[in-house]
Amino acid sequence: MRGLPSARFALGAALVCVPLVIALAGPLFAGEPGPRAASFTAGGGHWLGTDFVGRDVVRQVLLGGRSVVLVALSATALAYLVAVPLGLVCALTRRHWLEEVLMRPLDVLLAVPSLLMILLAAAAFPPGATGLALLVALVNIPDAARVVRASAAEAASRPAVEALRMQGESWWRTAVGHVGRSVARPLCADAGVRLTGALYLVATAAFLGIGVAPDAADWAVMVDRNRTGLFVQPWAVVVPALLVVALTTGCNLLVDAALGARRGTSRPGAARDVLASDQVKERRL
Amino acid sequence: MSGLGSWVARRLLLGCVQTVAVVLLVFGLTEALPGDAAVALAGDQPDPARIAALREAMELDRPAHERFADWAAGLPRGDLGHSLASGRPVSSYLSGAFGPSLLLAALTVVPLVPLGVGLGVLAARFEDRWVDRLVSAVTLGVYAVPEFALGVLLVTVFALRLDWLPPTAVGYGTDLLGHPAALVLPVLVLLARPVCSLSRLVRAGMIDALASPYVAQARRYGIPDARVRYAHALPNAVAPAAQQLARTVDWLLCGVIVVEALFVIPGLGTVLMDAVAERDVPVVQGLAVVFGVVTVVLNLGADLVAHRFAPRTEVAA
Amino acid sequence: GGSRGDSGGASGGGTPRRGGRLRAAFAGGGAGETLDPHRASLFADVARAKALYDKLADYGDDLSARPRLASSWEARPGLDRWKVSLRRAEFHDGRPVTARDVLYSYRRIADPAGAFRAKASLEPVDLDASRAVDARTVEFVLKRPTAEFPNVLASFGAYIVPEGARDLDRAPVGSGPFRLVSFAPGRTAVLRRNDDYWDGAPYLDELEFLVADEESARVNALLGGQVEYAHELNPATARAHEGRGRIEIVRLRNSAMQAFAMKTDRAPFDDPRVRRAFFLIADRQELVDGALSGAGVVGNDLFGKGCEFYADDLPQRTQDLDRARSLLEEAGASDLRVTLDTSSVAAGFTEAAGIFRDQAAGAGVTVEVRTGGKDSYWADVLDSGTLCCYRSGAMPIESHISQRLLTDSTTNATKWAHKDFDALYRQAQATKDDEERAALFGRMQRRLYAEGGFLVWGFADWIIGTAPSVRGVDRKAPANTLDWVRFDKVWLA
Amino acid sequence: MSGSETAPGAVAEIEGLTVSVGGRRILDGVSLRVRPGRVTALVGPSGSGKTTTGRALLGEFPAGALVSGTVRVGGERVGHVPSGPVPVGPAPVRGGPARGTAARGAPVGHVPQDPAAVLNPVRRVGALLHDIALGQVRGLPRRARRQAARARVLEAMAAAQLPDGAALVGRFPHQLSGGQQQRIVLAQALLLGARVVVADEPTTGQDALTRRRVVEELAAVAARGIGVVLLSHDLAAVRALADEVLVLRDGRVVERGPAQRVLRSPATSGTRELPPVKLALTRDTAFGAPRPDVVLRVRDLHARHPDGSEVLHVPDLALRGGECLAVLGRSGSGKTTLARCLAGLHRTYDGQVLLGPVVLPRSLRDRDRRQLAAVQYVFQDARASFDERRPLRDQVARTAVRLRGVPARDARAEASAMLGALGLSTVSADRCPGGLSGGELQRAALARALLARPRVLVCDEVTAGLDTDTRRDTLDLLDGLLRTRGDMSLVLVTHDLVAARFASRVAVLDAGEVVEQGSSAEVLTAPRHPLTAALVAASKAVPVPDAIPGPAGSSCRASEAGSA
Ligand SMILES: Nc1ncnc2c1ncn2[C@@H]1O[C@H](COP(=O)(O)OP(=O)(O)OP(=O)(O)O)[C@@H](O)[C@H]1O
Ligand SMILES: Nc1ncnc2c1ncn2[C@@H]1O[C@H](COP(=O)(O)OP(=O)(O)OP(=O)(O)O)[C@@H](O)[C@H]1O
Ligand SMILES: [Mg+2]
Ligand SMILES: [Mg+2]
Repeated sequence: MRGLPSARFALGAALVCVPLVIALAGPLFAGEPGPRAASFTAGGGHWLGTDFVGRDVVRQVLLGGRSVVLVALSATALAYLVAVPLGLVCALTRRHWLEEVLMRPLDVLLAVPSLLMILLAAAAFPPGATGLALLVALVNIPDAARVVRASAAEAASRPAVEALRMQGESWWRTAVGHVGRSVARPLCADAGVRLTGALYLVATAAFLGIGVAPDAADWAVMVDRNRTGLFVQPWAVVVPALLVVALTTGCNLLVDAALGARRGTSRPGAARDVLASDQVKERRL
Repeated sequence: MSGLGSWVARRLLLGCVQTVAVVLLVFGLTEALPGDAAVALAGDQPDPARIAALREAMELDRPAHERFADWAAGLPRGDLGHSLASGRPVSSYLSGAFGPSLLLAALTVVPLVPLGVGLGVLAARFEDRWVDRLVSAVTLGVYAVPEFALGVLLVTVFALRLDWLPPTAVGYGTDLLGHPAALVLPVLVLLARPVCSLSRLVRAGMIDALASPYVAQARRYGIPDARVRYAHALPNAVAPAAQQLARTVDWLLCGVIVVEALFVIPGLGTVLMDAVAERDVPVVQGLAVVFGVVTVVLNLGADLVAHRFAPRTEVAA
Repeated sequence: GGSRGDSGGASGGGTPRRGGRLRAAFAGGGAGETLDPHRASLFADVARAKALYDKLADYGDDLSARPRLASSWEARPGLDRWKVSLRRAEFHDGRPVTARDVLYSYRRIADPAGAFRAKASLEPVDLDASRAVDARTVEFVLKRPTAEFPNVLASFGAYIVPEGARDLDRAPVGSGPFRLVSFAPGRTAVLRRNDDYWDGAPYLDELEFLVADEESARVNALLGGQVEYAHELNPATARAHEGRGRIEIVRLRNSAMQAFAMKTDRAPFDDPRVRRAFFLIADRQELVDGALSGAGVVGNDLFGKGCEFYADDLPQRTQDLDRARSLLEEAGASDLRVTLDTSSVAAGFTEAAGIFRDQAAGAGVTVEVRTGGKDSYWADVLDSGTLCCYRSGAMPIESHISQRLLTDSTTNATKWAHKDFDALYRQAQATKDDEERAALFGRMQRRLYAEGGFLVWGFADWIIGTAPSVRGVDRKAPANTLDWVRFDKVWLA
Repeated sequence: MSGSETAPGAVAEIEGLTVSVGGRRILDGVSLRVRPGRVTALVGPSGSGKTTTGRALLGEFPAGALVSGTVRVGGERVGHVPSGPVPVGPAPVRGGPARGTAARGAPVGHVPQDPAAVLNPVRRVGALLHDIALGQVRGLPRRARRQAARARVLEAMAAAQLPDGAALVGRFPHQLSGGQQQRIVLAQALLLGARVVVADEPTTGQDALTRRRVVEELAAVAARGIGVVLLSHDLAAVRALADEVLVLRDGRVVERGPAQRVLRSPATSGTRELPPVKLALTRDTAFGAPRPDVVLRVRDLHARHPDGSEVLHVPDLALRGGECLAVLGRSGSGKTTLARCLAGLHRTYDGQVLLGPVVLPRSLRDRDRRQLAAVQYVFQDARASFDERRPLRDQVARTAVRLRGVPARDARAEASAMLGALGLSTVSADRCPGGLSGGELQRAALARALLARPRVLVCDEVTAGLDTDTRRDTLDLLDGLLRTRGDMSLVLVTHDLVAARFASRVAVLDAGEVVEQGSSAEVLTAPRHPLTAALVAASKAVPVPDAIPGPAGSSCRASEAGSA
């Protein structure tokens, strides 16, 4: 790796690794479900106690990563898959009507409380992980599209974009390859926090009966459902919450590190960094 | 500026259309939900005869479009209709809940902007050094903590252990201003996540701006550091942050359900929850009008800001 | 009189002391809350109604009717005419409570336009034929013999309001222990002691009902000294604070039946062997420990543990998967798949569904849990689906049967329709002798135990938290009975 | 400020500065001394390291550069130097809280080659000026400060040849012409009152009249005791201003000494080609070979800006096949606007632009590939027109891929060839734009447009940042293309009257109006409009304050005159 801001990178990697490994490998080690104990008890062979329905928290934690990683990540990715082109179209178009046609309906969606949306989905969707990912994505699209548009508007009107157009460059390359890349940093920052939001939306939805089961082994659902026992058996909330925190924090730190590294290497001539020679060497390792 | 003026006018006009769309959509959604006010009121005694009687009493047996038309006809007179559940005017629901929501939103936004911007600027200024790492890690960590957990934590520590602040605002009703101490914890909980997202957006924008030649020029020319950061670099990070801020205010005004429930603050979120649970369509519609207007106005504001901070867009070919 | 229920289980001892203001936090119904006692449906509504109004009778701890505004009742031999005498009592505006008020109240409830909840309970009464014999005597004419008529007088929501009262939501005038001072729907109601209360003036000067929907908010408010009484706490919360001295935990036993309701009129549950197999699948202790967090007792597939006429001589059912499996095989349903409807409408529902799903897997039954919206859950599961989570508050066994288990019952969630069973019920209602009646109820319950549609796996505690200074809170009365949320007997030490 | 380390009398000093990036030495042992009140000029071919040297005085170096040597400003070390202590100066030492503090002691004024880059796109141009001025009026009572600051700003703008400053301070950078942007940045430097001003090509992009005034102003700056470092290809300006001249070639100082000596008698091979402008010698005919057919026609064009102001009115203008049309005019007169209208980059206009018989869509987004390829535009601000994250050659090659359907591989080869013909090595072309000099980028921008094989090539100041040799080569190349590719015509937006002389026709713009149009010979030798006359006069008579006697000065003028 070329001179990534190593400390941040290492921290991010470490933070991501723990939850990711548990999420991916956990189910292999979970084993068969043991008999249920009373809910929210500690001890009795349960390292981390039992959860709200008397299951072993360790086992639930081992099982609960996959859906988090899959649903939340895919929902966030999906939201951006739609929001980025949409936001970029609006930032790049000179046709006001097109922008209005695309953005105003999204504003309408924004004004509808997400609770109502989720309730409706609960009634209309057959519960399923895909449906849930779609729903979480849908709730996030209007918001994400606005952020994309706002950050891209300036970049989209620079002479470099005019030059690309003059070259007959395809819309996709201009928008995503150039404008998108120039605003990658705010977008990544936004996506990072949105991932966290998506996680907990999944949990809320689960409670209302959409997507994963309300007693599913899922970290976000665990955090939500075990909260009543917070004072009796905190581990059932604290451990999955810490894993979620580690996952999202780690993701964000990694993205930050990657962006920092990109800036260091990809704009070599920006001629604004004063570097001691030894620093230079370190950077070029 | 005539271009801008007509743009705003057009957006406001569109805003009216949008609000109508929001109301229609919300009406449709609420109607589409299984059950109606009669079923909801019947609760665990779903005696079919009684439900039928309730339906008749609430005029729910009339077609949806007729009820909607009736409700809409009252709008020009400022009449938002009457609640199905209690028969009280919807406007009394809204006016009662809007105060607390507005107060909370205002109290949250006032420190939110300086805090979010300040932290973002601070992190960007010390990019990749321990300050930044600390700010980044803390903001991300806090953001990943669900609201209820943060609320419970704060209440446990500051209200129940240390006894510095009241744990809830129960019993204070709408007179929250009379009990400022009760607002501290809810505002802190409300602040936590928006501060994080705002500061991350500001940080991201600032890092690019601080590395730009125009900031280097301002520095070189001896402009005080703070002024360089806030007056010259920050504006470049404003556009996405303004969007985020608008969304936050929207969220604050249109339903901070968890915090309202946790601290017993009778705001719009609670009213919405109850009204949806009761399928109290007129109340939900009244709320939709409020939410529609709030969203339209906030989005317009955010777009104006974004427009101002991307002045070059006006000349795009 | 039935006002002595508090003597036994008052929380803390000492002589009652007058004065003070008690703040009680309840989960509420938002801005749609009402003061109209006939519209009351939430616990908060009922608690307020109870403080402002009286019924003619109310339920004792064993769910038998105790006289309240009625000082006594007496049936004609045919059990279809009942004479009820009223005690001397006054409304808050000084008018005496009369037979005319009683008839006005009941007619108001029965008015179809009002669609009041208690209308169904008053169904046996022929209100047109009933009359006021004198100022303090009412003669009720019934449509058929009803031995348990006092239960009707005690039924949920059958409050007595002054004749002609219309604007009950804004200006409530009752005969209850407290008078209204102010009311803000969804937030607060302030009440003051009614010094002229017939059952002895309350000890408290003032009573304030506060609304806090979130359980943790009620607990926090209680812990933080913002309220003195918090209604409806979680078992986990109770465990966290029980015996710590900061707050008192009051567990009201047998308050809520927890069950799975099988629709007996459709496959696969139209086969009694399948129902019996399901009875044997349930590990009730695991359900109580898991879904109720241990705050409750196991059930025996019968409603009304602790109630009058409850058949507690029947053996406690336990899990027997082998037997269940063979029963299913017999019924030709070895690879059975059923959908279990649940919802977050009541505490423990989704949990119980998950636990039962796992238990059923042990018997080779695949249970698919379907989580539905909570606002229309009860109406949804009344007619559709085959298996659902069910719960019921305390009520006399007779009411349970009449509301849920007769061919013409309005909320027959198990679709239990058997002419002979209906006949047994009618026979019981026509039997004046208590013992004979008990025997008849026993027969009905044995039938239900053997092949009924309710898999009653537990009875949940109702948990209340109070400040240590609060005394006089009854510890035995199940929710919905007379001594539950009875603030006129509570005092502050 | 000890000053002890600085050589006596020097306000800034570079000693043995070597900068290498990626193994290539872009500066090699450069030493330089800036004395108060003196003008030190750096000249040399494009890419020779002038800008790099200038930036070193600001403490800035290319990212990833290995640097050795010393840079001192006002006695303080600047930057990194191996043994050096704290990096000081305005250099953005990452995250350093102390950054900029030392800069306040010894700020260095900087007028960069690409002024747009240092103008904040989201702030009005007056903002920074005002902030600088505020720092200088701290002594005044609070109320008077604004007033005083404003007065200073306007004064500085006037000094930087922006007399209508009041109207311009409220504009955003993109609302200014290239020359106006440059003068705004110059005004910043003037306002700053720095002890050292690094002026990187301050006269490019300015018309002859303005250029003369700018030169006068820089002379006045020096007269105030400020050390000026002038990096320029504009030998006339150098001659007029410089006290000492350093000639750079491939990062090495090949010649240094008093201006008169260096410019007159080249001592080394480095300056061999320097003084004489050889254009005159190589060319005796006009550019291209005009044919009678009209390729491009502008009809009744009224161009507005979004704020509603009309900035351009062209009743009729025709471009014939194979011809070169030069567009002249003062800075801010609307030349770029005209060029952008042709290119489809400025669409708020009434009237028509016809390509042959076809009306071109206003916006280039509505033009099809053939139309796009047919009219190509070379941006005035070349640096801003490139994506800073992609290697230059890739960007250039895309034109051929997109507009001519050439396979990617061939396109890259073609791009290399074209860049090579313009004097850009493959090595530099494989860098990102940040790694190239201003002149190099300008040529790359030209190459990018040429790869489209356009029928009309609109060049906006393509030669402005080039040294004489490169400029000549570039013009030669264009001329060659005009001749060999019979279907190409050229619109040359320029302040360079020498170049304009080789155009077949000339159009002169003044305040958005075409005031004169005709064959170049006519217009430039016998101008009818007073503005044209003034421009011609000004370009001929570059002011020579303390006249540099001898053949050096005359040779330049003679050659220019001779070409007419
Ligand atoms: N977006 C804009 N809004 C308002 N005025 C503008 C805008 N862009 C340019 N102008 C003004 O239009 C005039 C013409 O600008 P243009 O860029 O065409 O000048 P130019 O002749 O190319 O000058 P230069 O030689 O300095 O590049 C200038 O006075 C400029 O200030
Ligand atoms: N970051 C970098 N990496 C590699 N080479 C670079 C970098 N920055 C500049 N160069 C090279 O260094 C040389 C000197 O560049 P500089 O900008 O100093 O030239 P210049 O004399 O100002 O040229 P011009 O007259 O064209 O502006 C150029 O050939 C350029 O390609
Ligand atoms: Mg240069
Ligand atoms: Mg121009």
